[in-house]
Amino acid sequence: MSITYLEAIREAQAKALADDPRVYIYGQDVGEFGGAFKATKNLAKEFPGRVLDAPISEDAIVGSAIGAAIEGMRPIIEMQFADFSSVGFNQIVNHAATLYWRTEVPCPITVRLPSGGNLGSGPFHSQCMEALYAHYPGLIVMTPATVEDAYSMLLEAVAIDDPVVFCEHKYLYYHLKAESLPTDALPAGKARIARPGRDATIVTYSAMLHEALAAAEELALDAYQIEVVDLRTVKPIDTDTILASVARTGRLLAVGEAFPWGGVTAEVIARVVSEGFELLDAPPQRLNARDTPIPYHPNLWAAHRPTAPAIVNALRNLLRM
Amino acid sequence: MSITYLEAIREAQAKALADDPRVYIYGQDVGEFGGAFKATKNLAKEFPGRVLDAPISEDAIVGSAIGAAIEGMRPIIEMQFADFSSVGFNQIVNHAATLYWRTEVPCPITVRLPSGGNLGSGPFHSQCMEALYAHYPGLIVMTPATVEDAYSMLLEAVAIDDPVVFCEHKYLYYHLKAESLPTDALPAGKARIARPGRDATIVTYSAMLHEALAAAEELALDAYQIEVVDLRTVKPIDTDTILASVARTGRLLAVGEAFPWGGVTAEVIARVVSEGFELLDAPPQRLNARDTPIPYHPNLWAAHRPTAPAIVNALRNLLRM
Amino acid sequence: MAITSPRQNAVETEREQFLATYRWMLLARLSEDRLSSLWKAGKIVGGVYLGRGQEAMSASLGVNLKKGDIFAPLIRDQAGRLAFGEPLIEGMQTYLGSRLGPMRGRDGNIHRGRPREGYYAMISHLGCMVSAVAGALMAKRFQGDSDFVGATCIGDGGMSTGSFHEAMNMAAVEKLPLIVLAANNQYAYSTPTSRQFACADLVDRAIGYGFTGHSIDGTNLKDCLTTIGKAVAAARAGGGPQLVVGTILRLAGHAEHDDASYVDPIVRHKPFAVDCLRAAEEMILAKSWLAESDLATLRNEVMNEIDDAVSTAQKEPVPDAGTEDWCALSSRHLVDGHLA
Amino acid sequence: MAITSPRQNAVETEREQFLATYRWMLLARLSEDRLSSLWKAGKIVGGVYLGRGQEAMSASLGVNLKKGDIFAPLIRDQAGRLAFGEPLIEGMQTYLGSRLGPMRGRDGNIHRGRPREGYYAMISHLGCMVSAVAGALMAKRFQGDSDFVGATCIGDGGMSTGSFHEAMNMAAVEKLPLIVLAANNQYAYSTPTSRQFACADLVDRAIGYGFTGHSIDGTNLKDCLTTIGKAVAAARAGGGPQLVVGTILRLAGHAEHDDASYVDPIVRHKPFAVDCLRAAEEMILAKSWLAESDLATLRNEVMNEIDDAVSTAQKEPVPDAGTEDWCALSSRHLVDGHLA
Ligand SMILES: Cc1ncc(C[n+]2csc(CCOP(=O)(O)OP(=O)(O)O)c2C)c(N)n1
Ligand SMILES: Cc1ncc(C[n+]2csc(CCOP(=O)(O)OP(=O)(O)O)c2C)c(N)n1
Ligand SMILES: [Mg+2]
Ligand SMILES: [Mg+2]
Repeated sequence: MSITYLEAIREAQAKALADDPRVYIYGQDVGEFGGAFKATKNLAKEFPGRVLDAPISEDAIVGSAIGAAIEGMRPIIEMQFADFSSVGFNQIVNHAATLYWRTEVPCPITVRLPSGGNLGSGPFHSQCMEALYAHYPGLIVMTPATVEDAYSMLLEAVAIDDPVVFCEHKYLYYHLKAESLPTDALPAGKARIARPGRDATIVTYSAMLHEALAAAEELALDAYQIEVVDLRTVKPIDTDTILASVARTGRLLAVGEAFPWGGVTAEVIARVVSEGFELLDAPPQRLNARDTPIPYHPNLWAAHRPTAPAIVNALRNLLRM
Repeated sequence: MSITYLEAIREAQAKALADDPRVYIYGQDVGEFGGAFKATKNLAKEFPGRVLDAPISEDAIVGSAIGAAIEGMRPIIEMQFADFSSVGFNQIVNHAATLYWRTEVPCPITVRLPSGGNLGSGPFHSQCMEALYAHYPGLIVMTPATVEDAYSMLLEAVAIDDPVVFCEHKYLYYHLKAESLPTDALPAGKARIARPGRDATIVTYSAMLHEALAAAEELALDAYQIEVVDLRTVKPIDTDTILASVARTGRLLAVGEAFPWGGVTAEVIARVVSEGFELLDAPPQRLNARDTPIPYHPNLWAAHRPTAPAIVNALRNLLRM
Repeated sequence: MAITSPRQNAVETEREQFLATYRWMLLARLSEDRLSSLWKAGKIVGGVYLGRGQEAMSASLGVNLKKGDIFAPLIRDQAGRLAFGEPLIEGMQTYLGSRLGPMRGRDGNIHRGRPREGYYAMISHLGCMVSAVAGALMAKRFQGDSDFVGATCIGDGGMSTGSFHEAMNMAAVEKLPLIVLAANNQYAYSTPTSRQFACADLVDRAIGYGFTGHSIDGTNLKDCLTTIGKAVAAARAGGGPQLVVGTILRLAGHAEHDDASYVDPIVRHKPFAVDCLRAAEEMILAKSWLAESDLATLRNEVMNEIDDAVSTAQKEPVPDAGTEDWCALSSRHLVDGHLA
Repeated sequence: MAITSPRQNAVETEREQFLATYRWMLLARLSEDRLSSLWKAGKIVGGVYLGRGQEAMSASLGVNLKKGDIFAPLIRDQAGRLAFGEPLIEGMQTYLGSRLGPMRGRDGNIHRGRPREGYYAMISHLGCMVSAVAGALMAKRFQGDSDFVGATCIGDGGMSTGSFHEAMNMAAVEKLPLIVLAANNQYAYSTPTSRQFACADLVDRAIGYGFTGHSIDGTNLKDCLTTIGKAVAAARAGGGPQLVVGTILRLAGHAEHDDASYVDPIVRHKPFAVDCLRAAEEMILAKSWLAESDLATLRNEVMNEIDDAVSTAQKEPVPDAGTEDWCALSSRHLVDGHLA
């Protein structure tokens, strides 16, 4: 048996619904249809009345989840595409994220964002929005890069008493497969050494992990040992694991698929240099998408986001420094 | 004659309306009432039919400005508080910011965001949102810190063919005065050395500039010469001016009023270390607001955002490193 | 022995409900007058937002709700908050920044509540509380509760927000027992209704959402009690969502810094500009439900309550940055230690 | 000599308009059929969204607009786009990612337009184009233009967005010459109207916004032409904003990957499920405005146009990352060089 990243998300939701009567799923087309990506396939049938189609009203969808959470439910919200969460943005960052601070009442909602680029998706169906949500206090932002994490972290997201923005990557939905679902997992907030090395550290997350691993493979042919750190959650960031890796390698490249101004890569570098400056043997570098909207045409898209070849180049420069 | 930061904003809008028939102002209560902060005082009378009250519809307000800009106008949008731009967010980052890239038609709109903390303003009337807008491609983000810049940069914002998010600081509205309006100014995109020094560089912007200058004053008593760089625009960031300053001082402290994850301070540090690593004699540090919503009570607010004393401490630590 | 007829009972209960609601209105009015003086005396930081003129509507909603219901009041609902059960002291504590109040100095003024008790704390962004109440009602339905409603308030300006629209439509699709009380008080801050909407009457939006629409004279407590009572009963009985639109004039500035000089003098003399509190008192006297002297006694009683609440709140400790728990997450183990 | 009476002229113009509009419908239908085949053949990356079944509504709007008007079409407006003046090739170029098309490969499929020519390029977020058109109309008013209207389209699902609501309300407050054409095609992707709204008829929202409301049978070209014509004329004549709601069935999947198996079989047999193109052809024959053979000729003519457009577009260069101008700002001096 083999299971995809997408199936893992579906299975995690099935388990959450089965284990916890407080869980329900709400979002556009998530019901009988099973969602635009089929992440809720058959769940409406298996869990009657608990997987509901929503109107095209992202603000109200999130707002309703907040009220339901206050009353003791554990809503899972599916945004049809992460990009459309921009119109549910206010309820997430100003209502859900502030509730506990203001009232001492926690807000256990999970907002699933089908994120990231895919062939021919264009400017409005490709965005990585983790930096926006991580900037606001009161949210946890998860960015699973593996089938195992997609499963275990989504279950954990539902169990966490605070609002979780769950950035699942559409490119990994079908491309990524595992043999089976995990039985145990690292807790949220802990990063993972995806590949050990000693010459340089790549800190990355989500789909970029696989580009980074491919780049590390290629450099292995030249006998370079590149360590790859998978952040798993970008808020909080497991800074200690990053620092420990940089202590081993002395070199840092932060890679992200989001837009280049600000974001995870800048935050990672700022932390490493302010807390681990002396660990560095070379200037830390970062690689992000270009500073333009995400293009539709595959020729342009391939050059807009970081890919293994681009990471290889960045690494070679970094190793030369 | 003396003029406040707020009056400078009003004067700039009066001049823009007088000089350019394409300019109009649209926002809640900006008409006869002159705006919640009186930034458009008397403008409706002086420019009949060109300063219009809007319904409480931030999304439509921005959307309408985009259409008007396409047809050749130069709208100035006033958000009543920056915080409420969260519900106009999508039209700004996905519509205005992508228009030129998608269609080759520029989108010359100016969105004024009365930003930042003030006594007793609380979680929803105090936010600094520059990092959100700077993250998205296609926007220019201005953060004037002086009366002169409030005036000249707002005029420039209206003249620029691209969408400008103009973050004006409410705390400076009345606290900041100048003798007169400037006749010339640095262009957008250029940072300014607000105070020369040689022992350390503070990079900051908006209201934090004045906390930084006060901190520098205090350290001057101990014969430390702190250089203070006022970014003026946070997108684009004038990285060359920052690097030149760090080359002089060897030490960097980035200070911002926004939430601590990501944002301007992380971006500044990431740039300096990746491009000017060897210029640094000590780990670059940053100082931001705390990672909680902005508190209402003055006792808490004073401890939530960076202030001169906090900057002094950070500087002393930095100078010791 | 005297036998009271059902008719007499009806009159009796009408009197009692009217007087009880009037008392909430009076408490709201006088406590907000006090807040205004405290603000003018520099004892309150930030804005002070009064519900003056809207007490009849707001209180009528509050008295029609009961334990187990959800209530998300808005800017001008001091009366409804009290009638729903908020202790007077909590408003004072929040305005004065007491560390012992429900918001502990973290938020102020009207941004207060106790969500655990069905009493929601508004965020400033208008329209955003409607969907939260809708979601709460979905939760209660999931949980198999019965005999509950949810209620929230909105203004003529707040009805222009997208957030409001989405939530109204969603509540109707879900056929939720939601009551939305809209106060058309002629202005949104300084903006007159002519710049806010173009329909003849905001109640005309009910049909487009699939709500039952009701119109009330917000100056008339009897009308408010009757119509809002009907709307709440209908929602409770499974009649689906209800929109009640009251016409009224905001008898204060937007906040206390605002002299509202922009209010059209003609508007000030319209029937909807009548003070609902005075009108209620006139009705009480006309029906001789109480005598002038009773009203005076009541007023004193209420004044004393307010004095006590204010002096208690003023004696309470304010927050201290050093001992403050600077944590936006309830999951302590997930706090990002490197941002402290 | 024969004298044609006004009556005859009216009939004549009716015939001409009907046939001209039918031709746009046919061109839209057949060009989208071709897009569907290209997609199935793997020649198109990303989604293909068809307006099948909505050509009568969409084309009727397009033919009623003229130069100087603003048009912001949406997902299912291939017919309206063509009727408004979009060259057939531009749709093909955009779907095929030609560097010479209006979007130059930067965006695809229905996300296309030429704003300079009053033909706006939609963003995906539903509801967001309405306020842009409203603002364009405000601009034209500022500029002293006259005799202009703006039009945009929306679906039963898009009407649930806050963005749509805010823009409708704003347009009414500004009394703009705006026509909003709503296609209630029974589904939003897979979501039936029962999960999307709860009002009896979406046209009931017109009164709440202060729009004039019109209902049309979207399967009936004559009705579409007449009613949409009236609405556009009313807006042009200063009659304020107009909402036209057409009932119809989406005769395709949401996009070509979607087999729409969720569509209720009963719905497929409702009157509104009739194919407007076939209905138009039947009327043409019934009125003997054209003969079977003429229709066949027309179809060939249109097919040839499509063949030409497709083969031209397929021969055109695609974008090249190396030579691409990677710049989101028109102000080159303000580009942040350190992000490259
Ligand atoms: C989305 C949003 N935009 C702007 C504001 C600022 N604001 C606060 S109250 C107010 C006026 C509200 O008017 P209305 O809804 O009629 O309520 P009223 O004050 O008349 O009771 C405005 C514009 C806000 N709170 N939320
Ligand atoms: C704000 C927003 N949320 C979600 C989507 C994803 N989406 C694209 S089309 C669509 C369905 C639209 O339905 P409707 O408005 O009825 O138009 P139709 O497809 O039926 O023509 C959805 C949900 C979107 N484009 N925008
Ligand atoms: Mg009002
Ligand atoms: Mg539809």
